[in-house]
Amino acid sequence: MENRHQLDLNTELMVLNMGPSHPATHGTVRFFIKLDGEKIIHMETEIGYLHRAFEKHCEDGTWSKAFPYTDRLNYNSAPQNNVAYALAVEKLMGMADKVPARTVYIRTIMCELSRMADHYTNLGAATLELGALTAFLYFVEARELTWDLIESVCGARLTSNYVRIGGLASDLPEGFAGKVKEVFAKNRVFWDEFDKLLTKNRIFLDRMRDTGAISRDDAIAYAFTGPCLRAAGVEYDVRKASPYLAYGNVDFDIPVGTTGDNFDRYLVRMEEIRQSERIIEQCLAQMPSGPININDAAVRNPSKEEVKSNMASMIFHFKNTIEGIQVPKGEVYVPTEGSNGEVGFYLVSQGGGKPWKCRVRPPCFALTQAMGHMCKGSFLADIIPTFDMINLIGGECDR
Amino acid sequence: MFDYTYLPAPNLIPSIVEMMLKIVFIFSMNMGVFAPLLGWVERKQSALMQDRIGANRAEIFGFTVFGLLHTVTDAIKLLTKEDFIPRGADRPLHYLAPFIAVVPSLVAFAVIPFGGKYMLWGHEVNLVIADLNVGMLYVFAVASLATYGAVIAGWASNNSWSMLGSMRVGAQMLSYEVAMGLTLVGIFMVYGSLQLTTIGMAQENFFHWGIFLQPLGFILFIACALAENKRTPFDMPEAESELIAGYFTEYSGLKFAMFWMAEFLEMVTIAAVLVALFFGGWHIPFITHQGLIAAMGYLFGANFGAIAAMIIHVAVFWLKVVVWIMILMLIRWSLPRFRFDQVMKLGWKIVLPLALANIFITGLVLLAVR
Amino acid sequence: MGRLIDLCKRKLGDTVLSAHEQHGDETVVIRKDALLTVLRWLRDDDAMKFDFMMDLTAVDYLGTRARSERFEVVYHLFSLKNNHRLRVKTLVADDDPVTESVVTVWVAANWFEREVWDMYGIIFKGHPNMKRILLYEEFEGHPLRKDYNIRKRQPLIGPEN
Amino acid sequence: MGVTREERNIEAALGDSVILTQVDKVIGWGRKYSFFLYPFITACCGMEFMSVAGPRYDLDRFGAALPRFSPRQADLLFVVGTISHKQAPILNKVYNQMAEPKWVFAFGACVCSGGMYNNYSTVQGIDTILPVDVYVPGCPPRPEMVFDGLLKLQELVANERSSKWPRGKSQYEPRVKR
Repeated sequence: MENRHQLDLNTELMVLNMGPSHPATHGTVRFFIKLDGEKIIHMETEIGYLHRAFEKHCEDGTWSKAFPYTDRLNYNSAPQNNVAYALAVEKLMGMADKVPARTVYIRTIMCELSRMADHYTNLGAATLELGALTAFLYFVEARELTWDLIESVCGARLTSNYVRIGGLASDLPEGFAGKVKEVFAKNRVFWDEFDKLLTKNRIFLDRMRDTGAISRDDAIAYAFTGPCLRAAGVEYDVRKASPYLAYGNVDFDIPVGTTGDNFDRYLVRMEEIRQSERIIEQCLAQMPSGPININDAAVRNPSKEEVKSNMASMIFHFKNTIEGIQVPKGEVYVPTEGSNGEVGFYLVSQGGGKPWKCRVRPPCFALTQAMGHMCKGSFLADIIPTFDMINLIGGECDR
Repeated sequence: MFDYTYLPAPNLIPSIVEMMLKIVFIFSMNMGVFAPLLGWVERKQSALMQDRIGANRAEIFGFTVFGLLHTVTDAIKLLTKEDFIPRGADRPLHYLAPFIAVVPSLVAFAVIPFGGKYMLWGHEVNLVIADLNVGMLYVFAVASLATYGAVIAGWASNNSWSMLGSMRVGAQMLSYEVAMGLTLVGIFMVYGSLQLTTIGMAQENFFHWGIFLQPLGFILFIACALAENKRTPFDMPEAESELIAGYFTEYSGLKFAMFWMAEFLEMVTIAAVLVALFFGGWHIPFITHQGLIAAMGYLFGANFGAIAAMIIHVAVFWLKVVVWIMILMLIRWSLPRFRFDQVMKLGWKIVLPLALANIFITGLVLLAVR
Repeated sequence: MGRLIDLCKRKLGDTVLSAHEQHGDETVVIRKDALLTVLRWLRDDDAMKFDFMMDLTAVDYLGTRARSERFEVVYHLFSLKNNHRLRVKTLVADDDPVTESVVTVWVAANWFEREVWDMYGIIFKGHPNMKRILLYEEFEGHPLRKDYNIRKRQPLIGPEN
Repeated sequence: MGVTREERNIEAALGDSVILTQVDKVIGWGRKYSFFLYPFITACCGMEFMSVAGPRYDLDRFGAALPRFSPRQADLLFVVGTISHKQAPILNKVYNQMAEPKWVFAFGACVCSGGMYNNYSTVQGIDTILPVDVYVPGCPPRPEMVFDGLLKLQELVANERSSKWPRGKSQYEPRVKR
């Protein structure tokens, strides 16, 4: 039918190259699109424009040296990657249960804060690309406030490098709980404004609803995880399926969609921001006191005072830095729930101070793969909300 | 009080002077005030909406004038920017397109009255450049010419994105031109004229303003006008995130600025048409035209009173236009954009039938009233 | 030994070359020629039901193993229904880096396999589009192999530095 | 490159003519407050770029808020985020497509020097493939630093002589034409 119609009217398909330097492709993806009018007949995705050799760098340095690189995987939610990597290394060293309780809670808080920041960015950027600049800026400000919290904890806004093997770089600052309360109060106002501007906005609904939809089965076959999988109606969240950190001790819901279209993805993310706030508030209420670092000089460096006054401590410090923390031979895969889906670290150690292999399962790699499938038959303009709701993060997808 | 129906024999020289003055006034209002200033207004208004400060750094001898100088710097920058014509482009058309885009919105202003009729020293001044009896038809005709600018620009650029943009312009304008014409038929029926001055005079009574007589027509017209203006939520032809810059992707420097200007001028034209048709033109609510002239005449004497009334009326007209421009900008900065097929659907399946229904209802009501 | 390993061994017999459990992660190493049938069984069997292929990667054991077992292709499977995970491995030789593509079992494997080809130079037989994915076609060599120097740059433009 | 020897001679003959320098000054003033950006955003720094343009830091104050995604209309190429070797020819192309006058802003350590990515896939500073006017290091730089860099660039632009233009194409051609 398609072909005959083309023959009759003697029309040609238009081949379009979109990206990688195109406002909607975030600079890291290229789409080759075959268009019939404005309808997408075929679409191919090319990635790799931000390949930065994450794995090679990890293999090149010591176990601790990998942290800054993990920051830059999903740079929207850096602490999550830090935590995921630290959890994997700790499990590989068999000391997962020795990590202090306070650290576990702080890590949970940082994970959720960064999830909020990630969702703010993602939703904001999506509306920006749909033309609603003002709504975008509301969420930029909300993210800015969230970053203020992250900054007050670890000194960096974006790439935090906060977590250490067996501990954390620093404890929470004084009055953190109060600050969180203030920020959340402000952010809720932004959230409400954003919600009012968009969720019932007819234009926005028309753009998001029934676009980029994927069925439950297809989503599973494409190994979707995270908000996109949940939007398709699959109730899978690593935080619930195999609770890690303090997620087993807090009460929260996972929002699940029904249709798997962009609007459901949007709603799931909006709700997850709310749930993250809940988790953080509970964590702050349950926050135990105590040390934040594991009491083992061979893993976590002793304090600077000790290093400068105690011979043994200095030797540990020296060995930890030069040779790296010694990790026994073995392999491990630890799944965690990143903002985009399952972030799993697969580590292989051959013994010694360097990882033999440090692989991260990139959630948006699998999501981006399905772009062609989701966009086929829809309009050129549908690429934009679909791609935004996938939330491709170059650093994570291309590593 | 003089007899308003009395028309003196046309005196050639005052008429020419009057005509020249009006043209100069409209031209300078558009090119001198609105075209450059709207960029600033847009920046500042969006900044206000988004909790920002907005451009305020450009200064001469320490004076920043609320960031107004950024308009000047933009002009200087764009003037000194390389004028670029892509390889494989149709050179003459590439040159021509921006002019075709700018001129219609300026010319359309010819029939829009920005004041009423005044007697000055025995010479009647009619504040409209050309008081055509086909009024609005002329506006439609000229405004649709602007489409050619965009279409030609996209075609001449030899770029897929531009081409897509110009195709979208073509389709969008075609759809909304029809709907726009039909939405206004109601107005023409109510006032019994196409002539904008007549429509203006008919709105002397506050409750006879177009918005009260044709509320549905007004809403439909706003939708069509926004679509004609090619700004968010109808900015498909230049949708940044889809088509980079749409039909003017391959334009740089001054020619790019002209497209920009065309958009702003179109916005002024739309606001002016809105005011002339639906918001009582130059009239102040509850004050009649003659009443103001008489009151001013009482204060300043017949001639200067008429001048004073004229100034007030013109000011009121432009004030209304500015308010409407602000509202149009408010819409532009708060809504996301449609998808292309949704725009078409809105045009053909919602606006057009509603416009037809509006005509029908208006006809019935008129029949009942008479 | 873990439950899944037992199940696998009972069903698959000698196609399971070895198996181990470490830190609660169960691993089976499968003979290369039986890979597709085994994975298909893992996907469809009710007790297994591994509907998610979470991750697919390879490891280069250059210098620590025999050259015939230089590469390991690693599949991380997850079952939504049973909420369990399994790591499946298969060994690939240095001189014949070819293995079976599993795109027919899980669509998701498509890009993951391309990535492994790109990074390790392991060819997946039956893959619909075996091209580089992260790097460019002009790139020579496979950077994640242990014998590729991390700083060996191959620029498309500009000086070599 | 784009300027012939003859033209340069005319420049030299006129020298520091008062009129020419005054014109240059006015043009420089106009240009420095009217950057239209081309955000070439690839990586982490893009998140900070959002903040820079966002309400709290507001790039618009400096008159540089209008992003133009068509290189023809942009003056300032904001290279934000790591440039990989796969990306480099595209960056080069965008630079060549930009209409004169054009400036390049290196945003972040990766763009300046490759940063922490000294590896097979990353360009070790974009100044190896095109001329850069301002370097802002940081991984990613804080918005305050970006503004500092922008102010430095404004200074540079304000004092520029028209003889500097056109700057011409980048001196490198991609090895493989695609």
